[in-house]
Amino acid sequence: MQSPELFWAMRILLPLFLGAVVTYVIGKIISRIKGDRAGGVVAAVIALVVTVAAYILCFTYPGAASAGAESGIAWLGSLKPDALSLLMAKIMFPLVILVAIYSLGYMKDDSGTDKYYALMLIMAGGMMGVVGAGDIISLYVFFEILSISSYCLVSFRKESWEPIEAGFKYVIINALGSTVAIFGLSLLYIYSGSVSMAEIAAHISGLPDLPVLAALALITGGFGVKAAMVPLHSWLPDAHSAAPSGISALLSGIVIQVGFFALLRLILGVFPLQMQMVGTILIILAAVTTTYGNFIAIAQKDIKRMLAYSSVAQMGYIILGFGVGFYFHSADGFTGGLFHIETHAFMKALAFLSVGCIIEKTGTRRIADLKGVGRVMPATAVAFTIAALGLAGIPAFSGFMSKLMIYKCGFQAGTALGVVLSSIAILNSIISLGYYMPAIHTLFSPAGEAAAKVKGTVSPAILLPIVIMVLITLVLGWHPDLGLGPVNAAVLEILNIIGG
Amino acid sequence: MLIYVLLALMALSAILVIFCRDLLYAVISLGTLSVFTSILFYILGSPFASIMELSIGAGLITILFMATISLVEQPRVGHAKYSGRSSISFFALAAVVATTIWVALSLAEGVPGPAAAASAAALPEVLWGIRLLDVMGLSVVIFTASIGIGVLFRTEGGK
Amino acid sequence: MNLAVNWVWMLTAIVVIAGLGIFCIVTRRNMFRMLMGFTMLTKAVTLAFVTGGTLWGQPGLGQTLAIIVIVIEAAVTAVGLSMIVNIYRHYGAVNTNQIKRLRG
Amino acid sequence: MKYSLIPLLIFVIPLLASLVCMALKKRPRWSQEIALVTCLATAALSLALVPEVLRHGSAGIDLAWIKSFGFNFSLLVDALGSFTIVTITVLMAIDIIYARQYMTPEEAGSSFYGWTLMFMAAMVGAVAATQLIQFYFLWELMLIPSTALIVYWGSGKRPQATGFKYFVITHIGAALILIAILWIITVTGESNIYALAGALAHLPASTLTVLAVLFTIGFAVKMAIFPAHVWLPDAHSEAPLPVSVMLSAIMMNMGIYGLIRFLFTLFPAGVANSLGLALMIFALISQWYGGLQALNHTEMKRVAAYSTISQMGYVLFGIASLSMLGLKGSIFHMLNHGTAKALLFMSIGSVIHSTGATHLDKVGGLAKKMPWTALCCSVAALALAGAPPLGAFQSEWIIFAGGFSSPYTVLAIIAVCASVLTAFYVLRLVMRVFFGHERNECGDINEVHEAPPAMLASMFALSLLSLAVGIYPDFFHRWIEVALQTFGLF
Repeated sequence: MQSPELFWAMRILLPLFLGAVVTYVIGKIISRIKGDRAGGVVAAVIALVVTVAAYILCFTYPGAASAGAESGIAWLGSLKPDALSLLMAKIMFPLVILVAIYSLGYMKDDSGTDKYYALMLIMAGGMMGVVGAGDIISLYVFFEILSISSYCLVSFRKESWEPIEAGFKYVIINALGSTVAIFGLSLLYIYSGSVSMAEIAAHISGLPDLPVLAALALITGGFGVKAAMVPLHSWLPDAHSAAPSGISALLSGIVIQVGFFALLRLILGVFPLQMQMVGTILIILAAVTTTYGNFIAIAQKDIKRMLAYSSVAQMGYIILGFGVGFYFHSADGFTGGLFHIETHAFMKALAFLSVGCIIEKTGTRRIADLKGVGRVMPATAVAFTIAALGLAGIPAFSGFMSKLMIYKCGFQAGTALGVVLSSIAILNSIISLGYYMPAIHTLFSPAGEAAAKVKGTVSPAILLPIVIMVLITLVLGWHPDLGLGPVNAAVLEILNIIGG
Repeated sequence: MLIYVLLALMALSAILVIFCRDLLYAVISLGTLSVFTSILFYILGSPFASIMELSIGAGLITILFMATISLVEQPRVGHAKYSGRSSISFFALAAVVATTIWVALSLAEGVPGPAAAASAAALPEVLWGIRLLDVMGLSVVIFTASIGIGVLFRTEGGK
Repeated sequence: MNLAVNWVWMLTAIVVIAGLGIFCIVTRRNMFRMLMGFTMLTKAVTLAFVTGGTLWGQPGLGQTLAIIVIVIEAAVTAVGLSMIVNIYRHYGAVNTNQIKRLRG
Repeated sequence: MKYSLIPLLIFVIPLLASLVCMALKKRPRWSQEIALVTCLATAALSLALVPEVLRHGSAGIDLAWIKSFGFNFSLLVDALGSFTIVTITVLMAIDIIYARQYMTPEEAGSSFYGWTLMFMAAMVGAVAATQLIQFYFLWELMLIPSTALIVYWGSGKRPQATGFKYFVITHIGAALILIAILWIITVTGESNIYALAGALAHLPASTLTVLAVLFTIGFAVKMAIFPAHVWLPDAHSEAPLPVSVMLSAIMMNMGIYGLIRFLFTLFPAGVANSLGLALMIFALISQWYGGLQALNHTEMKRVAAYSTISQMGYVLFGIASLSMLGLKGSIFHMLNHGTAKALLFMSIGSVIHSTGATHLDKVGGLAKKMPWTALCCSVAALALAGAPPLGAFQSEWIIFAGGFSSPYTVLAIIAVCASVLTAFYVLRLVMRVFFGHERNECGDINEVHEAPPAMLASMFALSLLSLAVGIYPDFFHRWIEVALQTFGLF
C-alpha cells in the first residue's frame, strides 16, 4: 500500500514542480518561435493539463487506512500529509484550474505569460508543500517557495507603478514575517534538538514556559503576517489590489488561508499544551480582524481594495472558528473554520474574477466610476452580486452555510463569551453589507461614462470559470453536504490530534 | 574567548549596518557581519555552513547589494533627513538592545548543555539523505527566483 | 565537542542580532536598508540553527538547516533587489517615504 | 400531524416554476402563463389543504436536508399556517392576474415572473417551515427576490437606493432573529418550532425575555412598526404596482405570522405579558404616525403605503392586548387587511394606468369614466375604515374588543380614535380622485378609460372576497379558533 508521504510527493508535489519546469521551458521555446502570445497559450494549456492531472490524482489518496504505512524512504519523513492537507488540496486545485482558464483570456495581451503560468504552478506546489509538511524546515522551505512565487506574481505587470511598489511592500513585510517565524522555529530547535513536529511536541512539556511562549509568539506573529491578521495585514490591500485579478483571486482565496494553515499545523503539531491560550489569542485577533477589516472596507473607493479588506474580514471569521474550536474544544468551530475556507475560496475568487473582468472592460477601479456597468455587462455584474451576497452571509449562497456554523459554534460554547463572539460575527455580516450594497448599487444604477466604454463581449475563457464558481456558490448554499465530506474528515483528524 | 570577541564584533557590525550613513559602508558592514558569522560557524564545528555563509552571505549577497546600489543610488541624497532623528534612533536602539538582552537571558533557562555523546550523522548524509526533500525544495526556490527575476526584468513591451 | 563557551551569551547574541534586524526593517526608510535588516535577521536564524546543532551534537543537521536558510535568504534578497531596481526606474528614488502612494 | 405532500408541493412547484421562468429568458409570454398556472395551482392546493388541517390539526412532511449540521427540511402546516398560506397564495394569484395587464409581457420580462414565484415560494416555505434554521433560511430568501423586484422594476427616482435600504434594514431585523434562533438551538438543543414550547419553559425568565425581545424586534422590522418603518414608504411606493401589492398586502402577513408564532406558541405566557405594554405603545404610535403621514401625502401609492404602517399598528395592537379576542382579530386582519390593501393598491394602479397621474390632487371626478374602479376603490376604502359589512369591519372590531379586555382601556380608546383617522384619509383619497370636478392634469381627460378586463376581474374578485368574509365570517372564525386552540395561553 502506498504511504501518504509517497503519495503526496509523487502525485501532488512532483507533477506541480516538474510541470512548472516543463511549462516554462516549452512556453519559452514556443514563444521564441511563434511569438509571445502562442507561447502563453501553450504554457497555459500545459499548466492546465498538469493541474487537472494532479487534481485527479489527488482523489487516489490512499486514505486513513494507510496512515501508518511507512514509505521506507528516509527523506520523505519530512512530509506528513493527512486529511487536513487533502482538504486544502481539494480546495486549491479547482481554484488554480479555474484561475488558469481565466488567465488564458485575461492575460492574453501580457508578455512573458510562460513565466506567469510556471510561477502559478510553483505557487500551487508551494501551497501543497506547506499543507503536507511534517517538520518545521520543510514547512519553511515550501512556505518560501510559495512566498517568492507570489511576490513575483503580484508585481507581474511591472510596467505600472502600483504592482511594483505593492510588490516591494509585500516582499519586505512577508520576508520579515516568515523569517520571524523561522526564528521562532529555530529557537524550538535549540531547545528540543529536533526539527520534526512530533519530536518537538514530545520535548515541549519538559521545557520552561518562557522559551515556549517566546517561540509561540514569534511563530504566531510570523505566520500571522501571511494570514493577514490585524495589525499585521498592512501589505494585503496593496498586494491584493495591485496583482492581476486572477492572482488576486488566488491570493485572497487560498494563499492567506495557507498562511494561517501553517500556523494551525504548528499549533496542532507542536503546541497541544498551549491550545487554550492560543485559542484565546486567536479569538481576540479574530474579533479585531473582522471588525477592523469590515470598517476599513466601507471607506474604500477602489473596488479591489474593498475586496482585499473584505478578505481581511473574512480571515477573521476563519480564525474565529478555529479560535473558538481551540478554546472550547468544539468540533463545530473547526467545521465552521474549514468550511469557510472552502466556501470563501470560491466566493472571493468569484468576486475578484468578475471584478477583474469589469475592470478590464472599463479601465477603472474606482467604485464611483463603475456606474451602470451592470446594465452593459449583466452576467458579470450578477456574478459579482452573487459573490458579494455570499460573502455577506445571505442565505441561499454558500457563505451563509459556513458562517452559520461559525455563529453556531460560539453559541454552542454556552458561555457569555461565546454568545458575544457570535453576535459580533453576525453584526459584522451586517456591517459588511455596508460596502457590498453600495458597490452592487453602483453597478446597477443608470449608465455612466465607464459603461459607455464597454465594447465587445467577454471572452468565453473568462466567463467559464465565473459561471462554474457561481454554480459552486449556489449549490453549496442550498446543499452544503456536497462540500462537507472532506471537511468532516479533516475535522475528525483535528479531533484525533487534540483528543477532543 | 575568541567567540565572545566575534559575538561582540557581530553586534557591532549589525549596528553599523543600521546607522552608518553611506549605504556602501552599510553593505560592507553587512559583509563583515557575514564573515564573522562564518568564522563563528567554523569554530562551532560547522565547516560546510561556514563555507556557504562565506560564499553566499559574504560574497554573493554583498556583490548583489553593491551592484544594485551602484546602479540606483545617487550620492548624497537624503542624508540630511536622518540626522535630525539620529539621537531618537539611538535611544530606540538602546531600548531594543536592552530588551533583547533581557529576553535572551530569561530564555537561557532551558538551554541544554552540549551533548556529550555526539552520534552525529555527517553533513552529506544529512543533506542528501534525510533532508533531500528540502534540497529539492531549494532547487525549486532557485528556479523560482530566477524566473521571478526574469519576470521583473523582462524587456518585451507588456500591457 | 567541548567548547569553552557560555551558551547563554551565544543565545544573547542571536536574539540581539535578530532584534537589530527587526529594528532595521521597521524603522529604516531606505529600501536597501530594509533588505539588509532582513539579511541580518536571517543571519541570526542560521546562527541559531548552527548553535542548536552544536548543542545537540548534530553538526550535520545544524549545518544543513543553516545552508537551507542561507540559500533562501539569497533568493529572497535577489528578488527584493530586482524590485528595488524596478521601483527606481519608476520613481528615481529608493526611500519609502518618498514614494509612498499606497495607503496602508 | 398527518402526512401530506401538499405543503411540499406548494413550496416546490413555485420554486421550480420560477427557475423555468428564469430560464425562458427570451419568452416572457410563456413565463406569464406559467406564472398564472402556478399561482392558481398553488392557491388551489393550499385551499385543498384546509379541510385536512382542520380535521387533523396539522399536515406536513419531513425530509433530510443538511445531514452534517443535523438540520431537516420539514414542512408542516397547522391552522395558523394554513390561514396565512391561503391568504398569501390567493392574494398572489389575484395579483398575478392583475399584473398580466398592468405590465405587458415585454415590459415585465420573464424574470419578473421568476422573481415573483420565488418570492411566493419563500413566503410559503417560511410559513410551513418547522426547523428554526430552515425558517431563517427561507425567511431571508424572501429578501433577494423582493429586492430584485424593487430594483429592476421600480419607478421612483432611485429604485436601487430604495431596494437596498429595504434589503439592509430588513436584514438587520433578520440578524436579530438569527441570533435568537442560534441561541435557542444551542441552549435547548431543539430546533423544531413545534416542539420548542416544552424545551423553552425550563429556561430562566431573563433569557426568555431577551429572546422574546430579539424576536419581536426582528419581526417588527418586517411589519414596519414605528420606528422600524423607515424602509416601507419608499419601498412600497416606488415598487411597480403588482410588487407594491405583494409587499404591502402579502409580505406584511409574514411579519404578523412570525410574531404570533414565535411570541405565543413558543414562549411561556409570562414572557409575552411582560412585553404587552411596550408593544401596545409602539402599536399606537404606528397607528397614528401612519395615519397622519397618509393624510399628509398626496402621492396615492404613498398614502396606501403609510396606511399599511397604520394598519400594522392595528394588528400589533391586537397582539399586544394579549387576549384571545385581540389575537383572533389580528390573525383575521391578515386576510382582511391583505384583501383591502391589495384592492386599494390595485384601484390606485388602475387610475395610474389610465391617467398617468400619481398624485391625488392631479385628478378628479373619475367616477364617470371609470365607474367600476371607483366602486372597487370605495369598497377598499370602506373596508380599511372598518365599515360593515366588509371583512375588515369584523377583524378591526374584534381587535378593539380585545383591546378593551386588556387592562389599558385608555390606550384602547386612543386606538379606536385612530380608526376615525383611517376613515378620514381613505375617504379623502376616494373623494378627491373619483368625485367632484372632472379633470386630469397629467393627460387628456377624454382619453381616460375603464381599466382593462383582467385588472377589473382581479379587483372584483377582491371586492367579493372582502364582502363574502364580511357577510359570512363564521367559517373564518372557526378556522382561527382552531388555530388559537394550539396556543394554550391566557
